[in-house]
Amino acid sequence: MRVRLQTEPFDAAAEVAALTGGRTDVGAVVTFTGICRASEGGEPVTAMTLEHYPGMAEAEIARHVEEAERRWPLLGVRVIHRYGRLVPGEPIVLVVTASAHRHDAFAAAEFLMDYLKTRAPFWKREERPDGARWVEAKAADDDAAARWSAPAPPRRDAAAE
Amino acid sequence: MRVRLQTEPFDAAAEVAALTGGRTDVGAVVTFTGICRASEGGEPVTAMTLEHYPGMAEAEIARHVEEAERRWPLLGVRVIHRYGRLVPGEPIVLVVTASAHRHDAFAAAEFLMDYLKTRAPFWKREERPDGARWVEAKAADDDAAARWSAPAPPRRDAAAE
Amino acid sequence: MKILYFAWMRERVGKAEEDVTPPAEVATVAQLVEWLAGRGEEYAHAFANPKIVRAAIDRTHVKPDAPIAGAREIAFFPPMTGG
Amino acid sequence: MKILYFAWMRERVGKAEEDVTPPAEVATVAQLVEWLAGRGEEYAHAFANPKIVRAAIDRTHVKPDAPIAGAREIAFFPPMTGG
Repeated sequence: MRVRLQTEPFDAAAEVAALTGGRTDVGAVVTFTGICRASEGGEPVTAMTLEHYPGMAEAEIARHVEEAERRWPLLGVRVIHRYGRLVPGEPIVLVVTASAHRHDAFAAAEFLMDYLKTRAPFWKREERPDGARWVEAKAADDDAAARWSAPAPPRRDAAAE
Repeated sequence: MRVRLQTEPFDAAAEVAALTGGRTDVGAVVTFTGICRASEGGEPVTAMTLEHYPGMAEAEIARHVEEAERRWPLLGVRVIHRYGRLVPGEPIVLVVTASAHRHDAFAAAEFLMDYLKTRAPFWKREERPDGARWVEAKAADDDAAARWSAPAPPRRDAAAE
Repeated sequence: MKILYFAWMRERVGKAEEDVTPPAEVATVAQLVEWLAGRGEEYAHAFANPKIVRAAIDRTHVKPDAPIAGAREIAFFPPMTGG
Repeated sequence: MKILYFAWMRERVGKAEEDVTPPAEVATVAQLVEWLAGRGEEYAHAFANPKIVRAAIDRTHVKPDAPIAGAREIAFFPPMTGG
């Protein structure tokens, strides 16, 4: 399964091995791991609960994986997003992209993360010493996602890599 | 050691764990793995030998790690580059960057890879069915490295992440 | 049709889902929001700022002018904060 | 001073390193390249295209006009292909 939503932790190394094991066409693997932090905007965070829209979240992420595959010549993709309660230090999200050349793997991983931040139906509720509150969406994340809205960038010539 | 040159394989998961274990300030970890491919420019490659300049390679990479730390607020960096003979499917290079926010980790990892490709004193010799030959430097790699030569980009406001 | 609420909209409405049968003149998402907002104080609170309410019909993001005819499941939620 | 050669420059010169004592008028990297290229066919071959030869003095990249005075170790190599 290329897209997985789960409460349990993930094993990034196992996902990379599953994408690259036994093949010799992959030249670049980019792995992004998002981790729960103990502070946000200078204020302490003691835990975080991730709510999601079951069914839609999987479908929405899968659509973005397909879009990434249309934009860049990828040889493998994995997206794992956890939900439920997480404490600081715990991993939240994993994106792995594999391609022949590094620029495609980097771009696809950034694209997927920018979209996960703004379009995947997840909502974070932070527990702070003075109570819990829902995290507000950030304009910077919308801006980051918007940069991909232009027509797909020209593919780099693979032979020139 | 943040920069290591070695003949033996590396363990990306162990490097990530060393950077993130026991801390709760890291929100984003980007890992890049470069892998030896079985073909280049449409022609088969049966193996590759990486020659390097001992002493200078370590120093040159360490300087670029320091430059990355000046440009982005990083919480950890690892660069491991292998040398010697490698066959297709074997990992060549590992870059790990850790930061509070994803854009900094992505940018620093791309910066380090672009510089490794063009400024670190390594030379690849490919073995092909019709003989061995030294890999020629690619203009696309010089172009990729050149985009970092402008003054350091403005840091994104961490609170806006 | 089935209506789902997520995050603080779920908390404000006081339920995660419900079945509703809006009158025939409720044709778009925006009209459904207006109709739901009139169903009581908890709904008025949840839909107090329609501009930041996001909607999905049958698990696909839609805009306020999307028609709701034929929809089986309509979800309302705040801007997303995943990743 | 010690001269190092890497990759195909090492192969063409036929050695990885050597100690040389250029005459006093050889003051820059470019002048050293010219002097080395005159030492024999293998050197002429290695330095046939000075434009693509890269140099480092004491393990730091330098340009052709860099002075060599005081250098302990000067390395010559083709454009790098790491990563």
